[in-house]
Amino acid sequence: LTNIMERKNEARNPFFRVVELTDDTTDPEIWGKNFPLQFDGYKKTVDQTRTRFGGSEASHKTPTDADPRSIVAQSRLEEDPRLKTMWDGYAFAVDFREERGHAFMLDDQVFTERQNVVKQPGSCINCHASAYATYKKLGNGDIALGFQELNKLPYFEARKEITHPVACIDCHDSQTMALRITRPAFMTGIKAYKASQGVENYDVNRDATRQEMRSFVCGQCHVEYYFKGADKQLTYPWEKGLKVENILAYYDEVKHKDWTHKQTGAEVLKAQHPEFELFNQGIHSRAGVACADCHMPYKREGAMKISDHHVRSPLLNISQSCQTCHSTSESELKFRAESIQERTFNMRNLAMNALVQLIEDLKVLKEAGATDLELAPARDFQRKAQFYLDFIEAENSMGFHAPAEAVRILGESIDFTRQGQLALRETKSFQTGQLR
Amino acid sequence: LTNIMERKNEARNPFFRVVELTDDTTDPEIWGKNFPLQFDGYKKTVDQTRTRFGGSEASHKTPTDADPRSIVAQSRLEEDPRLKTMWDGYAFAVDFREERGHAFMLDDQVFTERQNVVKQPGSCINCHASAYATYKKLGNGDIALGFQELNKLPYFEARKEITHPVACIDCHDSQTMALRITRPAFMTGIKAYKASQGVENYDVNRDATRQEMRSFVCGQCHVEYYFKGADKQLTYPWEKGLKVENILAYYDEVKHKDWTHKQTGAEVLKAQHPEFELFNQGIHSRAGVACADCHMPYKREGAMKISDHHVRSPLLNISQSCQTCHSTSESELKFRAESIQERTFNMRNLAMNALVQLIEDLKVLKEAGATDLELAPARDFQRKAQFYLDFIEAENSMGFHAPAEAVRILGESIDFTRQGQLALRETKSFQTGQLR
Amino acid sequence: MRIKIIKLSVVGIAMGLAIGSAMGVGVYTFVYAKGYSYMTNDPQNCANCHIMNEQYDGWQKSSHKNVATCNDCHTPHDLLGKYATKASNGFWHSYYFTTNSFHEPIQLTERSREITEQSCRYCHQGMVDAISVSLQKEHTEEVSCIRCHRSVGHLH
Ligand code: HEC
Ligand code: HEC
Ligand code: HEC
Ligand code: HEC
Ligand code: HEC
Ligand code: HEC
Ligand code: HEC
Ligand code: HEC
Ligand code: HEC
Ligand code: HEC
Ligand code: HEC
Ligand code: HEC
Ligand code: HEC
Ligand code: HEC
Ligand SMILES: [Ca+2]
Ligand SMILES: [Ca+2]
Repeated sequence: LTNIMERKNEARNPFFRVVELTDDTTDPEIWGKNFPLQFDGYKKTVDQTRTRFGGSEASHKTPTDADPRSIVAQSRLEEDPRLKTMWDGYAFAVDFREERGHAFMLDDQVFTERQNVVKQPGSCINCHASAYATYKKLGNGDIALGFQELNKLPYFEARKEITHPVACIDCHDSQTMALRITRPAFMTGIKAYKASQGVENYDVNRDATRQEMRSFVCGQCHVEYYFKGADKQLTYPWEKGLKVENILAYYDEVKHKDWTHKQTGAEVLKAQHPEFELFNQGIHSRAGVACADCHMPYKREGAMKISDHHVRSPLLNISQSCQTCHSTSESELKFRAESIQERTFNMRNLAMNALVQLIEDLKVLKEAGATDLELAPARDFQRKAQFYLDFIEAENSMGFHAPAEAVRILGESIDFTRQGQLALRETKSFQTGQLR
Repeated sequence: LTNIMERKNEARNPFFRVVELTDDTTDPEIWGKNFPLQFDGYKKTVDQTRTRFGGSEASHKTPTDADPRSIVAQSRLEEDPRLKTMWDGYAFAVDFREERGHAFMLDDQVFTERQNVVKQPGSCINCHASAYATYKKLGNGDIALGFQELNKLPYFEARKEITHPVACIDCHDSQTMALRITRPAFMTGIKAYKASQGVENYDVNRDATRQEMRSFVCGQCHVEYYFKGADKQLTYPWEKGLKVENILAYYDEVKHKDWTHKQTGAEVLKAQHPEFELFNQGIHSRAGVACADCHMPYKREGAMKISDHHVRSPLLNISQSCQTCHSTSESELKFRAESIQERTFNMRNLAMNALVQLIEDLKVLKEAGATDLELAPARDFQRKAQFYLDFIEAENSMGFHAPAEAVRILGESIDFTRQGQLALRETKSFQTGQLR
Repeated sequence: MRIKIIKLSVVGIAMGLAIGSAMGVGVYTFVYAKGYSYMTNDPQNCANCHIMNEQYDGWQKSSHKNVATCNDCHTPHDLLGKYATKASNGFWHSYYFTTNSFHEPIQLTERSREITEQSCRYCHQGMVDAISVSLQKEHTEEVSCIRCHRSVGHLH
């Protein structure tokens, strides 16, 4: 199968310079003049189609001045109100929707109600817009510097600095069209990760193979993150590794919390879209398969094969996305993917029910006047359990990217939750009948 | 085209009969005269080599009259004493060893100390010997009848009726060498299972494809089982399906227990080698891969290729067992298999630690005089948790046969255990401080 | 070559009757887009269709490069069957190629799968006699070679 990939990667295609592209050409429309086929695909990311667990559903809303969008993706909070309990006290409990195509990334970020709950920093922009030119501008040519400056700005200040959602220039070198990493947060993050694996001063744009780049460009955004310090520097917590336990250990060490849980007072964490991290624990990544192989499969356009820039759920395009490597029927491949997701979904529900119970127990005892000292162990278990559960809940493949690892993480989440409940039952307050 | 094929087959006479084999020829040595290559492989199952989680280790012992074996496989009870706690009160807590090659199946059964603990029935013989001829003899030609008779005998009576470990005739038709199911327990079991899937009166020897037979012959023994009723009829609990929850539901319905746990008084179950059941939940079986593909891969013998009858761990023979289908290095395949096993092993340990805690809690409260009524819920959770855990512990691939399913089962086992502990903390006896 | 053409046109006409309008397109490409390459044994000719490039490249890296050509594995080994198949493949692939109406990635049709399975045996009979069939069993089923040896002809 590696052979396939090698061969596929050889697929070269002529490229007629209709216009000159420079390192400052941000507008995809201009790039589109040289690469109309890729541009057509790119524009298709406005499509909204739902799959069993992915894609997205177009739900209509009446536009307001505050939020002019007439179509949004379905609300995950309405689909599963338990999420509100898990995130109580955090912006996500107010508005959290299914993600949709790249074309929407900018608007969805600007208009999410999460913006009204807290003042968001410019750091948010890094993954929701074509920020490359902005880095250069704010840093006078030094993107690392520009990145720092962008992070420091308040969100709506930063918003003024940018115009497009992720665009050609964020993934491509304008002269060679080669893939290129443009996100300083990823450069730093992957370097720290490699160091933890014994690879010193790793320079991703210098050292990564082409096949790796086909995943790394996505890993610039589809990852867990937090904002470090007062300057809100966007940081990927990979110093100790990419596994959920490594990341939690990192957060514990730097004493990071995303918020304090409203009902329990626990200092908790929110995991966000760790696609890259989970994917790295799966068989596909071990086998050298890249994000682009499934989400941007090669498709034939007349005489040439190009990468389908309509980035979307592979289950909407199984023949191109899967059958190049798996010689079995589309229905069978769909069945395999969905039974993996089904299994993950069931475990996720077990874990979430358990967590809701722990939160309830903590709440009751807290209101009954249990001391922080008494509640401390259970609160720490909540922090752990919640992060593990959210790591899979927030990951967007419903376990497909690494089936056994996903279920493993959910299993451990349940263990943490239950131990939290047990810890509470050792407390004086419980003995004195507070939970009944 | 099919006709062409058939004609070819008739024309073909792939083996020269040195001796005439009949449906009563049990001695493999005689079959070996016609098929020396397969026989050579068959004899090699005396080899003992250890892999990270499988194979087996030859440990020496001084032969006694009671047990003349000078070499046995390592004791699993010594490797992991928690097993004694889990099985307390059952024969397995006395002697349980790593399984080894087919050549040992008869002796290992005869001389296991489990024989000294309880009087075992003849039913045991079904999977540890060449029983086909014996069925015919005891049933005057009717193997279903002979099977029933064999089950009824006391073990050592039955032992007198047989001479060889599993032999050629147990898997092959003596005239055509076609695979054939000889075990009535499997015929009945698979029929009940197919019925649960909507396939009525399934006759395995009539309806199974050749590829299915390459797994079914193994599924005659590598399965979970129990002895039904006073006549100790060997039965496979597949009426509701092959998944762990289906099997537990069946046992609950027929109110079966294997024993009463010595420390807790719970009516518990012992799972035994459900390789066939777990394998059926995995990707390999979905993809039509059979047991024989990995455990009896084709090997080249001069100008011929034959099935390697040295049935063993595929990780001792990766090139032939895996590489024809997976074009990657041996070390990489070994790594993939072992990381799946590693993950399963860690979850197994979490689950077992939890279970040992539940057993301890139950024990303490029981001794403190808690009533059966109080303990009932926790005891049922122990039954569930223990069966789920044992389903993976007793399965011999350490999760490889179905990686995500194995971890899913262990995760649910943990949930049951912890709920059991929580249930105990709702009891009066606990309130009155018995666990401290 | 002469004989071939005759055989071909016979098949061609038969198909024409069966397929009617499709014929026009088919024949067109068959002639002009070198569909007749099917009539030769040189793999290079298969690659006349860029669509076959992937297999062609794969074949050159495969264990069979020096021992088997495309047609050794994709056409029956009896003469009539061989050219009938070539004609039919040539005709249909030409048709599909031009109309671009085929499933991608390209997959073997059931018929070609059978042909390919047989071709393995044509060369490897000796090697696989022992395993090929569980002998005279009723409703004999062959082992599928390509289930395990999918990539012998061109790496997949
Ligand atoms: C082997 C194929 C494969 C690879 C490689 C892969 N994915 Fe996926 N991905 C899937 C499948 C299948 C889904 C589930 C889609 C669904 O449920 O509709 C999915 C889902 C997703 C989703 C949610 C899509 C949706 O429709 O909601 C995102 C985002 C995603 N993947 C990103 C990535 C990233 C980033 C990488 C690389 C780090 C990656 N994927 C690698 C197959 C793959
Ligand atoms: C600059 C940041 C960024 C980069 C780079 C990026 N993504 Fe995304 N991606 C997003 C955001 C943000 C969304 C959600 C948009 C929304 O919901 O409005 C998203 C959504 C998606 C979805 C969900 C589509 C759906 O229908 O649900 C998929 C699949 C996806 N990305 C895959 C990829 C792949 C594969 C790559 C690399 C080839 C990639 N992304 C690169 C930020 C990025
Ligand atoms: C490290 C990259 C990254 C950063 C930083 C980031 N996002 Fe996202 N965002 C994503 C990706 C990838 C998706 C799509 C996957 C998903 O929704 O889980 C997404 C999806 C979204 C969505 C659509 C789905 C939803 O949650 O309703 C909104 C809204 C959003 N982000 C807002 C924000 C805001 C506000 C911030 C700053 C606090 C922010 N993002 C910072 C990468 C990022
Ligand atoms: C989210 C990342 C991303 C964005 C945005 C993106 N591309 Fe690509 N593009 C890729 C990947 C991944 C490949 C495959 C590169 C490889 O295989 O080395 C690719 C390949 C290409 C190629 C090489 C030929 C091919 O199709 O494989 C061209 C040309 C191209 N993109 C043009 C564009 C244009 C024009 C835009 C903007 C309209 C664009 N890309 C936006 C990720 C992206
Ligand atoms: C570029 C090649 C490639 C692509 C594209 C690809 N796969 Fe795979 N897939 C593999 C390889 C390699 C393995 C590992 C097993 C093996 O070596 O065959 C694998 C394993 C799997 C497995 C079993 C392992 C697991 O993670 O559960 C499933 C299920 C699977 N693929 C489904 C899919 C689906 C569905 C798609 C499309 C969304 C897809 N694959 C796309 C190459 C690929
Ligand atoms: C895709 C390959 C594959 C298939 C198919 C397969 N197994 Fe296995 N099996 C393995 C691997 C790998 C191990 C782990 C061996 C080890 O740990 O050394 C294993 C372990 C075992 C063991 C323990 C072996 C030991 O050395 O202790 C038994 C018994 C077993 N399998 C029986 C079966 C049966 C019965 C079936 C069919 C129902 C089956 N296997 C199907 C690959 C396979
Ligand atoms: C008649 C019952 C029976 C049949 C049929 C049977 N086995 Fe076994 N198998 C056993 C028993 C019993 C043992 C354990 C022997 C011992 O430990 O003394 C065993 C052990 C094994 C082992 C472990 C070897 C080791 O080194 O640990 C493997 C692997 C195995 N069998 C695979 C298979 C496969 C594959 C098939 C079908 C092709 C098969 N068995 C058919 C009863 C059977
Ligand atoms: C349904 C088939 C089946 C039946 C019935 C059966 N066994 Fe086994 N036995 C196996 C298989 C398969 C193995 C190898 C796999 C394993 O050890 O888990 C095995 C392994 C063993 C071993 C070696 C490993 C160990 O447990 O120490 C002993 C001893 C043994 N059996 C004794 C017995 C006794 C005593 C009985 C009757 C109470 C019995 N068996 C009934 C299938 C069976
Ligand atoms: C545990 C089950 C089992 C036992 C015992 C067994 N075989 Fe087999 N045998 C198989 C399987 C599975 C095949 C593959 C059959 C197929 O593919 O249809 C096979 C195939 C064969 C074949 C066909 C050629 C080949 O190698 O694939 C011969 C001949 C054969 N066995 C002879 C023997 C002889 C002689 C003995 C005793 C010394 C024996 N077998 C014992 C399971 C067994
Ligand atoms: C007869 C073919 C065949 C044999 C033999 C085989 N595999 Fe596979 N394997 C597959 C197929 C098919 C898949 C499913 C994914 C795909 O379609 O590529 C798969 C998937 C896998 C996966 C990912 C899915 C999972 O269950 O984790 C691993 C790991 C794997 N194989 C390892 C092995 C190892 C190790 C061996 C040898 C002990 C082996 N395989 C033997 C065909 C085979
Ligand atoms: C006229 C252009 C063209 C030429 C020349 C050509 N092919 Fe094809 N071939 C195609 C197209 C188009 C398809 C896809 C049609 C389909 O899927 O049935 C195809 C499909 C196939 C298939 C898979 C579908 C099937 O019929 O099983 C095989 C095998 C094949 N070709 C073999 C060959 C061989 C061998 C040669 C050279 C002797 C060859 N092709 C030359 C265009 C061509
Ligand atoms: C025209 C004759 C011919 C045909 C047709 C043919 N082979 Fe071969 N094959 C050979 C020869 C000659 C060799 C030895 C090549 C060598 O040793 O380099 C070989 C080698 C092999 C090998 C060993 C090398 C490897 O790739 O592992 C396998 C396996 C094999 N063939 C399987 C097949 C299968 C399966 C088919 C059908 C899909 C097939 N062959 C079709 C002639 C043929
Ligand atoms: C279940 C998997 C499987 C199937 C089915 C299978 N083979 Fe093989 N084949 C193998 C393995 C494994 C080897 C390697 C044997 C060795 O190296 O000793 C092999 C070896 C061979 C070789 C010899 C390669 C060499 O070393 O020169 C040939 C030729 C071959 N197979 C052809 C076939 C043909 C023809 C068929 C169909 C009739 C077939 N195979 C079916 C797994 C399979
Ligand atoms: C040694 C045998 C062998 C040779 C030589 C061979 N093929 Fe194949 N071919 C196969 C097998 C086997 C498959 C089926 C692969 C599968 O089902 O996954 C196949 C499949 C195909 C397909 C269907 C698409 C695909 O890739 O699966 C095409 C097209 C094809 N071959 C064309 C060719 C061409 C063109 C050549 C010569 C350059 C060629 N083949 C040489 C054995 C061969
Ligand atoms: Ca989505
Ligand atoms: Ca063993």
